[in-house]
Amino acid sequence: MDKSWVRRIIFVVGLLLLWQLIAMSGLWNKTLFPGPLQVIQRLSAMVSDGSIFIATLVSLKRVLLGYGMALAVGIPLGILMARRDWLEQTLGMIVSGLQALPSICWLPLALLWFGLNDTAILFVVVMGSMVSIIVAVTDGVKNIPPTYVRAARTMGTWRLPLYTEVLLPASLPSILIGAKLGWGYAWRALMSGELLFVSLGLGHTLMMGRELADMSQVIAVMLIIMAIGLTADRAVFGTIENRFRQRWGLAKT
Amino acid sequence: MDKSWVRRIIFVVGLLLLWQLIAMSGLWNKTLFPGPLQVIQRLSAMVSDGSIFIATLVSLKRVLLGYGMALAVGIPLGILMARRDWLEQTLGMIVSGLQALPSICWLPLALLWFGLNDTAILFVVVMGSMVSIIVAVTDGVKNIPPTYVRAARTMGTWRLPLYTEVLLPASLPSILIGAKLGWGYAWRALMSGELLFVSLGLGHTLMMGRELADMSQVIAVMLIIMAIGLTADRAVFGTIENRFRQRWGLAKT
Amino acid sequence: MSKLSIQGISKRFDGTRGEVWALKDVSLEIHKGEFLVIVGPSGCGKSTLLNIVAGLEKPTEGTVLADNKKVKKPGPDRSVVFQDGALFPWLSVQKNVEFGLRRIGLAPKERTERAAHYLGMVQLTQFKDNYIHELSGGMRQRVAIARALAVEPQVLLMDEPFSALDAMTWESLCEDLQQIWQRINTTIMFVTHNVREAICLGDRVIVLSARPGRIHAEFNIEIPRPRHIDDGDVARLAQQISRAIKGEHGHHPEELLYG
Amino acid sequence: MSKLSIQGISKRFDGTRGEVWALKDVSLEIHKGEFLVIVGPSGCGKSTLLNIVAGLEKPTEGTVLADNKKVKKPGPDRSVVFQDGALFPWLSVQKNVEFGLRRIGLAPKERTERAAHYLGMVQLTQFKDNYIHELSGGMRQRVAIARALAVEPQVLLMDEPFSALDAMTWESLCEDLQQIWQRINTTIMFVTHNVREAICLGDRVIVLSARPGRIHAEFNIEIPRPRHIDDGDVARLAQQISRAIKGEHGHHPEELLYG
Amino acid sequence: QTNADSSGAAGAQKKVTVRLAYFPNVTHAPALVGTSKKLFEEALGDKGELKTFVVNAGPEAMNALLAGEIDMSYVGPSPAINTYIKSEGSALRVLAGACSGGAGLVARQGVAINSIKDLSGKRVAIPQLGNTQDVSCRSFTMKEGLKPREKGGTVEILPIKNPDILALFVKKELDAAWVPEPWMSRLEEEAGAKVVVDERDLWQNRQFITTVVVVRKAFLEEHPEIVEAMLGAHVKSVEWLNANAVEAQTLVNEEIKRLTGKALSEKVLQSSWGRMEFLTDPLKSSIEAFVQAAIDAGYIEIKDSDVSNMFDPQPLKNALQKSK
Ligand SMILES: Nc1ncnc2c1ncn2[C@@H]1O[C@H](COP(=O)(O)OP(=O)(O)OP(=O)(O)O)[C@@H](O)[C@H]1O
Ligand SMILES: Nc1ncnc2c1ncn2[C@@H]1O[C@H](COP(=O)(O)OP(=O)(O)OP(=O)(O)O)[C@@H](O)[C@H]1O
Ligand SMILES: [Mg+2]
Ligand SMILES: [Mg+2]
Repeated sequence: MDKSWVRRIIFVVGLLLLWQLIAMSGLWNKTLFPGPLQVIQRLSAMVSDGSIFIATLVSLKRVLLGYGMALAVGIPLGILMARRDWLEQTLGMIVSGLQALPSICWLPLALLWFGLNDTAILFVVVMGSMVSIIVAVTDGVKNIPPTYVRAARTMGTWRLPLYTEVLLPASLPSILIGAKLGWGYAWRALMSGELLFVSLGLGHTLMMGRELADMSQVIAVMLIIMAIGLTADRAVFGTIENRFRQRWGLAKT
Repeated sequence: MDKSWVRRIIFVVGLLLLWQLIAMSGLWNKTLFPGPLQVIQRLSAMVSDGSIFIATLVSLKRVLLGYGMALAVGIPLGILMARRDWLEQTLGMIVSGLQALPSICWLPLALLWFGLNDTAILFVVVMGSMVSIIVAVTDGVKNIPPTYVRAARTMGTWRLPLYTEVLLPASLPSILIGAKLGWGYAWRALMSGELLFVSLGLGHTLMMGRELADMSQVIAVMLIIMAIGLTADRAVFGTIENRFRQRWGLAKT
Repeated sequence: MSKLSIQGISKRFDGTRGEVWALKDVSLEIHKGEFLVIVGPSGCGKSTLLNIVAGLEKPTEGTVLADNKKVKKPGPDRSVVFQDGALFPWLSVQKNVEFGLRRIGLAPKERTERAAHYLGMVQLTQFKDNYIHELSGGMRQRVAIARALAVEPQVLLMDEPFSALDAMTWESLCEDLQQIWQRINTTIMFVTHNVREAICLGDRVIVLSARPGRIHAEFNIEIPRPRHIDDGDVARLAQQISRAIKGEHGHHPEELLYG
Repeated sequence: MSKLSIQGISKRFDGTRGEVWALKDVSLEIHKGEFLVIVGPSGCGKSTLLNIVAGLEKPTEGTVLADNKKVKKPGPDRSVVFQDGALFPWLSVQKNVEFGLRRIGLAPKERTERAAHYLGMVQLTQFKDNYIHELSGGMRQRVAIARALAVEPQVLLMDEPFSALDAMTWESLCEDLQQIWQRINTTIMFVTHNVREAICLGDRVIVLSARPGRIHAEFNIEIPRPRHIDDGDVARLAQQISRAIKGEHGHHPEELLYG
Repeated sequence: QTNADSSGAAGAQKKVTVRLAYFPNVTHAPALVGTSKKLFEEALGDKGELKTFVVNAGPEAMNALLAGEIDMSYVGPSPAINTYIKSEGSALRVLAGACSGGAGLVARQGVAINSIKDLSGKRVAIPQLGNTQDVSCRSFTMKEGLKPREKGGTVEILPIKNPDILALFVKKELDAAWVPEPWMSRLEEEAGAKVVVDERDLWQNRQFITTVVVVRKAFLEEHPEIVEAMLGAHVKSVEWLNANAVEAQTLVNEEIKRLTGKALSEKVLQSSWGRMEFLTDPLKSSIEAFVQAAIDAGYIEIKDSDVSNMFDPQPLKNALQKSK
């Protein structure tokens, strides 16, 4: 543990130094490629007037809600789709198609169906992340060694218990991959969704930074999003992964 | 096979009918929610002047190139990251962070670094899809049953052959999940990237539709993207998946 | 009335390299409470036959009746010990054994007790909270046995359940199995490649021939129980059956009685 | 000079439920060309010992020397037949066997020939293009054996390789194994739970006791080869070793010679 | 027949809710002033209730209007025209103007461009294909006898987002840009660009429309008196803006800071203010010229081009009368 933290810190510090050096070298225009000091200044300005906390909280709330809904719908639907041919042949087709659609496609429909409010943003987030969750879960369930299902069946496990007690835990590894990627998609979709109207939120702050060509602000928001993403990845997904890997005996060799 | 196609066709026809019915009912504004007939009209107009073919070809070329590069870098990096702690602790951190970043974050940097040309768009596509591929591959390799690696080691398999002949094929199921999702991300990123400048491309056609309040055009482009996504999904990924599932004996039970 | 009736079963696999007939026209009647053992060379179709009876595999031809009803799908009335264990890596040993007990409607407390009892029988009480990957090969096999027995099913299908056990554990489990068999009057179909094991356990031994698997010979074992693996009777019959497997007999040994 | 020298090996696993001492202070010398067999009750640490010698598992205490060099990692000089087969599902049977041959520098043509030869030996020529999931349990085990033998390694570590084989296949593979052993003068460490198998094959049989695994007894087998499993000599020694395993001897059977 | 109608009808009994959209932008100053000084609320009195939505771009505002989610909006002329045409005249009416001017051609530092003619062989950026600046750029270069590249000419016209134009000026990948305020001023300020043409100089009376006030057609039909009241406030706001330029600048910048988190720099604000004019006249002729230009550029088909019914001057007339 200790050594890994030393590595991490050295790496981050090294990156910051490199960044500062490039910024100072004047290789790229300073306005377009601000150095870490400028970004930190901008960040602290946003911290001191409190705006960044509000934006972060607002966005976090939206993303958690939307992502939670995407998981709640995506995981069961993904499992079902792997097991029911007719679902795969109908809904599955739609899902494969939707995967490639950018979030801005959803904006007009979100407006039309939900109006100018948080629900519309939520819809964009759900549409953005659910599809990847469904795809990963469907594939994960299809890759479950058949022996588990067979064993469960001989013990009379059908219907709901087969899903909750066998397919769900057995496809956990793939579900986690899907959940992780879905989390990323949810954030990306949120950033699009928050452009619907001035809704506070990090997406709006980011967009303002971009519209005003204020790269310090863009990078400051990027850093915040990265920090949140990293925390979620390590704290939430990392913990779950470690636990299941230990149980399943998937230690590194 | 036959039955599944009947189902698919019925489903699609049903959807179209439903769409037409809703459009005709006047429940939603016609301009924002045009019916299938209007969309087909728009589509055939774009077909007859040939513009849609050019746009599709241009976009396809970009997405294939960008996606190919993302795969070429992402798969090896993902495998390496799963096996080398120091990589996971340094680069892994960055990758987890980047996951949540929307493509628009890359637009200013792409312009700054690459200027007004296809390389800038390519950069956006690569950044958009590589991360998800890396994440899926890393997790996939970590979930390989240790017994395969152990067996390979006792046969003197180390270094490169261990990666190419064991880790790569053994993590194929997860790599495929990552590749599939990465494909979706690549398209989404392309749509953003093509807004950088007039680049022909579907993204630009989509955006024009949006700017000109022409929802028929937006939906027509959406349908084309979906069709391409679906084709890739079924023709390419589907074929690979079926083959490996057959080999591994992962038939449905 | 037969508990299980296997009628003209054939099974063809369409593998990557053409088709393989794993079984050809196998018919068998197994009456209630019988302990039937199936032996035969590796790859002759023993597991396939068991899987068909379990309802896990569809026969290409023929039908299987259980209690005169056609077997269409697996169910807890026909418990299976799989050749590869098929334990759930996400559950502890105890939870693996408890898994099937919920389906037969046992209350939580009863489940725990029943599982603990059978884990004690296979001498794994100490490991009840471990996960599957922490067990040795033989220990895994014992968990699989405990899981199948715990259900106390009407039909027990066992695919080489004792192949990874040392002699001592083998002896004790053989005894336990026979006791349970008598106590709950279950019908057992037991696959093994060990002829002596077959004779020690079975009322009747079926010899399958290889590719396509057909019934090659059938032996009623009338040695009084308890039988011991080193008994002379067992040894003699074992030689006879082994010869049948090797097909050294000139004539087709349809029904050789021993007594 | 010893080929393998196992010096004071102990192994502790820190599982989910506290620690388990799988091995405690095991020391053994195995000289070049020796056929050593390890028997012992299920879960006593046989596989763990083999894995440590293979370099797959780090001992908690002690060292293993191969050719007087400390074993730090696995390598093709010590081929392993795993208890669970550990075959690659993404390769055909033939490719599985060929897998290790590239690493020892064989040309493609030689690889194909060598693999074909060993597949013939385990009677799977017909299935060379099939994938692993299309094989029966015993067939998989034979592929694993062929894969390990094909490398013709200096040290062969075999973990219950014959446990899923019927008597006939067993006999033929036993013979083949002994021939190869003599031809390439390899050193074999062979784990089994079958005492008769141990006696038929081994120069020396080591009995491990359970948890923590220690060397409980050691027997030099001096019955002339070829030995047959039904020989009286084998049977008598088997009883003796079985008694040793059961620990029925009052005294500690350090080195019982048979002759 | 639309759900928006029913919501309007339900509101008829009590207070009518007016949902107004605008951008946090200097060209929307009348809206910023009107909301910040509560002029709209005052004018509505107890007849109606104001609900504001701040959006970032034209398509969102117009989509919301189409969806019946907003009733009135400040918006650029080109999204308004596009939406009018695409809805076949059913979606909206233009009621008044809000802002004129505030766009023009700037050239990168060191590039020899002194007039539109000099654009030959140069790369010119416009913020969006088909938007006001794009159409102006095309039409005025055409008047000078130049043609865009894709029509076999010599001027390369590239749609580039405003902030990216800044980057590309710095990278010397662009030679000129036809942009709106505050980007004209920012490019002058931050990239050392020089203003070649102030677009007002190209128009009759130095006036062309930049921001208009539009209303959802159904809302107008149902609540003409509310619309009038709103326009009354708009008129007041414009008058105040023109009377108190200094105070107005501070107030507008404060509003921008409140809504976007960042104020414009003093210099940029002053310089852009100088190139704009706030008014209530929708400058119908400039819109018609614009439509013609868009037809010439191929953005609008001739069969769609009838915009004569797009304007409804009556409410503004009534409001102006009342305010006198
Ligand atoms: N990864 C692990 N974590 C915890 N305990 C383990 C682990 N691997 C093995 N053990 C324990 O070590 C002991 C020895 O296991 P090992 O596999 O060596 O037994 P074995 O002699 O090969 O048994 P068998 O004949 O049943 O294969 C067992 O008690 C087992 O539970
Ligand atoms: N999924 C499959 N695809 C193709 N062939 C198969 C498949 N499953 C089994 N077979 C073939 O069917 C035959 C019988 O297999 P089965 O597993 O029933 O043998 P077995 O008698 O149980 O052998 P063992 O004692 O080795 O376990 C074998 O030849 C095998 O190759
Ligand atoms: Mg079998
Ligand atoms: Mg073992």
